[in-house]
Amino acid sequence: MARTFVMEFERPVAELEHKLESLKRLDLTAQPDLAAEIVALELEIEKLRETLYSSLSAWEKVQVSRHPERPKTQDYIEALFTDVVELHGDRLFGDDGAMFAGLATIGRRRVAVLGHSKGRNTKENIARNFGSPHPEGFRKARRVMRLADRFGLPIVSLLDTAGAYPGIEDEQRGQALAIAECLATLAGVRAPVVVVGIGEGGSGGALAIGFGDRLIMLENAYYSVISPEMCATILHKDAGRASEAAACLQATADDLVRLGIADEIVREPAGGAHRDPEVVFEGVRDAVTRALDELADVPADELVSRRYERLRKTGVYTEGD
Amino acid sequence: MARTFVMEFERPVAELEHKLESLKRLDLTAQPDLAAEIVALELEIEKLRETLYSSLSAWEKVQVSRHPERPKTQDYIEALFTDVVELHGDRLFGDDGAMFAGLATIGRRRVAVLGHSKGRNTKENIARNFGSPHPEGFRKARRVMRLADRFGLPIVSLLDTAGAYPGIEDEQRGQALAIAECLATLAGVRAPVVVVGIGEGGSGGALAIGFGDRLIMLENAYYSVISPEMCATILHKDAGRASEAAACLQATADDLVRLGIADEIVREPAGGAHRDPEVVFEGVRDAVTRALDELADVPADELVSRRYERLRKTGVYTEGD
Amino acid sequence: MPISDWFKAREAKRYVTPNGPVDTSDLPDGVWIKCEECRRTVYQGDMESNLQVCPGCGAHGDLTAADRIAYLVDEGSFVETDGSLGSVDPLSFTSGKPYAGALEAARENTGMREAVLTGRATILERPVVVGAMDFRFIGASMGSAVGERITRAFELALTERTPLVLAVASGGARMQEGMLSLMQMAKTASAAARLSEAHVPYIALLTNPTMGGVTASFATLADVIYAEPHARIGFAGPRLVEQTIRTGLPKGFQSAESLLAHGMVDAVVDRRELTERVALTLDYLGSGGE
Amino acid sequence: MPISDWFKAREAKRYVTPNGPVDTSDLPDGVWIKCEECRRTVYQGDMESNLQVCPGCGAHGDLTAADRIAYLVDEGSFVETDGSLGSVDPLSFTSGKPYAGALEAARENTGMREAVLTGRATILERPVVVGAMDFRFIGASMGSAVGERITRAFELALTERTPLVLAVASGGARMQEGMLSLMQMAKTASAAARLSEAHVPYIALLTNPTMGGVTASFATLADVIYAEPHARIGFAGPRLVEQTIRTGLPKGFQSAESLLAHGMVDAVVDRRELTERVALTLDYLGSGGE
Ligand SMILES: [Zn+2]
Ligand SMILES: [Zn+2]
Repeated sequence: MARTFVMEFERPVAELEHKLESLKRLDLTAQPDLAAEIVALELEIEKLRETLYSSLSAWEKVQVSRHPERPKTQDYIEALFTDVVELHGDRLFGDDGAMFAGLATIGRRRVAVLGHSKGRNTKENIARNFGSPHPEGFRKARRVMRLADRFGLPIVSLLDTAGAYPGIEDEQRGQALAIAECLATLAGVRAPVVVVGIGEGGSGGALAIGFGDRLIMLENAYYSVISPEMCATILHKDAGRASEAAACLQATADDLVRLGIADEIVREPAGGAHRDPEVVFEGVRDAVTRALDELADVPADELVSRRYERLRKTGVYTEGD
Repeated sequence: MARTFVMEFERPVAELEHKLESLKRLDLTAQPDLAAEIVALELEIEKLRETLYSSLSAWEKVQVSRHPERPKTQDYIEALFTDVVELHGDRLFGDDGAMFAGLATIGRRRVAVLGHSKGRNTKENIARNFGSPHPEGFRKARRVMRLADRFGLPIVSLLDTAGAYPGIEDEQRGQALAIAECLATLAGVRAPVVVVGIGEGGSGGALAIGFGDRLIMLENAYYSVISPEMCATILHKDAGRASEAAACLQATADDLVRLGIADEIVREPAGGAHRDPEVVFEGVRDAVTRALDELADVPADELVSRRYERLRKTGVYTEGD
Repeated sequence: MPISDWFKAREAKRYVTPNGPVDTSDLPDGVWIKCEECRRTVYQGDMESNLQVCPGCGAHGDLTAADRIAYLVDEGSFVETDGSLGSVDPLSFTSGKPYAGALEAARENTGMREAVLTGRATILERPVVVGAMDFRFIGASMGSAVGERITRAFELALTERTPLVLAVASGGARMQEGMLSLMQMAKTASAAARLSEAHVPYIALLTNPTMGGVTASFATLADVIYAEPHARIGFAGPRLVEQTIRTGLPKGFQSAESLLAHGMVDAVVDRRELTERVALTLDYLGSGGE
Repeated sequence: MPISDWFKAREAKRYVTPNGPVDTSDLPDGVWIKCEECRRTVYQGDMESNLQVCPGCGAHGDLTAADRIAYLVDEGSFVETDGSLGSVDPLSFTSGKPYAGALEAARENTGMREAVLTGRATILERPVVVGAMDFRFIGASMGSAVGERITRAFELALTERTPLVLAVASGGARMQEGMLSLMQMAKTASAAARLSEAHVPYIALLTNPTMGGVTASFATLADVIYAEPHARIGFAGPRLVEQTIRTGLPKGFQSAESLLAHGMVDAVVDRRELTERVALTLDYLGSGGE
């Protein structure tokens, strides 16, 4: 499969793959050593990729999390869920393609699903505003949160956004208030809330549907208070120092588990989720259904209390002299 | 005081008043009979006005209810309430000048006040969209209803609108849904709701803030499912037959009391509320404070139940064979 | 008239594949009708077996309340409630066509007692309280009797904690009942608020047309709102809007599709997929996550 | 440092009439300042006695948290809570200016331990839990300590059923604490939701600037939201918006007045009228109608 998008750090692999393809086009019968060479090269590629991916830097993981071929919310919904009923609209102003909301079944559980929706191609991306919600998206999500609350439906939330869209009209229509209302609503949902970081987790726009009773992170997903580029711009007036900022922000899956914010990591194949989506879908399905099973018998009051206590413990500070 | 707006049915009075003003400009000393003539004419005018106003037709009352000098919501707020804190905005899209919402004190009671706000002049009317709310107005009202509900504040609601604004964008932003949400919210407010029809009560746009535990109507206010003009247009394709339609619609204060929809009528002076607003303010103040006093000790649950039962009894139908 | 009689005239064939070839050679005249949308001539039997959806263009034809319920619920499962509840003429309204006469004519023409049918039924074996409005009956306008029947449907759903499914169609308020009609908006909305507070599911289907006081009360207070393709849905009538703003209306104004784009309905659902969609939605709202 | 020390340097004269004539003939240099808005030269004492509002043009100057509280509450009534709670450097954040050093510098420059002061006080004799943020302290950004102090203020208000009044100012999240900072949004919003559910009044005052994660969490979840004139209030920073949309920003974008017009705040309130307005609002929200 020819990939069109090569990440900087994967260029050595891409070069070997290019060489491999050239070799495969040659006449095997004419060059008897060729078969052995191909096998060796394939092994080398695999080894190189595994080496690379066994020690990705934070910034490299950010790049993987944004890879255009990385599975999107729609892919997870198609792969993991059945009997999907998409619900549209905020009943106030519009329907935001950047935010998926609906009812769906995973395993034997009926749930509400929320998810930032990036497009899988340019046309979809335009319709979905590249996964950056307008206030309508958050208000649709909030509406479905309340529906889930009323009918005791667990929420499965998939995070994949660069952030809430920073447009003029978004500000005017209350982007901040829309996010705040989501947070306050999510806090009180009387049903389990399981969050999965599948790609980018950009700041408040991710958080609006991004906390709950469990946080599951894909190995190369990130979830950060600010994008590394913007952080670098603020600190150094140089977006090019994003790599340094990414490391400092400690926003990878491993970092979040260490900080006590994420609960569990779903491993990705070497090369990232897009190289073998089925494996990742299986991992997410397993983690989500396990989380839902664990939370299923917790009484609603206790669920809401525990969710609050979980947040209450988040933060590091000093007290006393 | 020179009035610029003369209603058709008041023309005989206006003519006499014109004559009276001419007489008053003459030299009294030169014509000794003049003083007596002036007194007689003043009496005649007063008698004619009282005769007219003692038997206004429904359509004439509709005209009085729409008189441009008729006291507006803002006038009532200034006259009846102290310590007014106006609250702006729906926290979603805009702030609608056609809908007043705020906190205020009437007598010894702190309440929330809602009211359709027509302008008192052209400039105000443009800012207030002639008292016809956009969805934002209803959503602001709903927000303040919920505030009143949360903090146990009675609601005093002043009706004076030709109706919800029928614009393209109003439809697109969910005019119908905004009204429906008001109705559902008002139904559940756990505090007394006292409604006063002060002028026009136009259909769903009035009803959105227009039902509760008491309905007080000014004598010449009306409150109708449809405007007489539109009713005539539908029935006869002739808005000119509004007078006939107005009679058929039975939407005057007297009609509504007879139909069991309104509880009480505040009398207006001959000539309408605008000829002596202080008298009308006093009547409204009395009726509203009396209603608030009566409702003050009703437990919230019972208040909400009674409000529902009140609506349950509204309607006339047949059942059985 | 018992509701079962309304069903007998037609066979409820659901989910028939449209566009099947039709042998028309030996059929009598008059069983062919012209689709108002695509102008194609369609065999009436095809329209019926296709739930009055044009096999050529997918246009959704008007349905009677009885047909609507028949298409929606399990065959033979519908049991009407409050069937004897009907309108009177409380204001002796005589401007234009006298209301009393209009009521009588509507009853004769439709065989119905009022503009809405309500009752109990099952949808793919799920118990529901169900209602459907019939535009032929004085434009399915909401007078006291319509408001009362709908309110009772909400109350029945509340008392029995059974989900409510309402297929809405209405021109708005029934002005011949004056303020008694307007107050039905408050009454039905209050009943809807109670059901909502009790967490009993309510699904609304907005069909062509859903206008005025009905749209601005119970019809849009549902947990999930579906709309039929191309149905006109709004508050103010299009002519009034046009007169007010003194310009033309945008294409698709007040269409179900426009409402979807503006965030007002959850989905536009083809009539032929409606029963399954409603059943599935009920499963979610009634599941408590299980 | 006890909070009382912060107050001693200034005299809290409230509701002084602005624009009084000033005899400046024998004053030393340096007590004159230039208003950044109207460029007028104003006697510093006039600014102070006018709550840092320019007597010439009404521009509202920045306030420290201590001054903000002093202007808002009854003199001597403020008792700080959680005053020993401060930030650490959990991520050992060293990109750019090291966070540990920035914290130390902020503490030295402001004499504060963190960017928000919280405590108990009375406002015209009404008991409140009160808080104010100080932009001088790392842009009043919300790290763990700010989030914790604010959350505790919500919890104190809830436990004692005492109304909460928060004067907000913030540049947004404190990125040097990474995700620990972002989660403070969820934490404070959850605390606000609990207070709201308990029907304890919460009034927010949005001052210049209120941006980012604070605007998108507890700051806008108040029952009543007031804003100071010309305060910048928003989510995304104006430069980011400009870069994104690649065009100029409209006049007054993200100003308090613009937010009022767009329905996001209840009123824009002059600082000199704020105490009375807050007290009056508290009377309504705490009255139960009496
Ligand atoms: Zn057709
Ligand atoms: Zn100045």
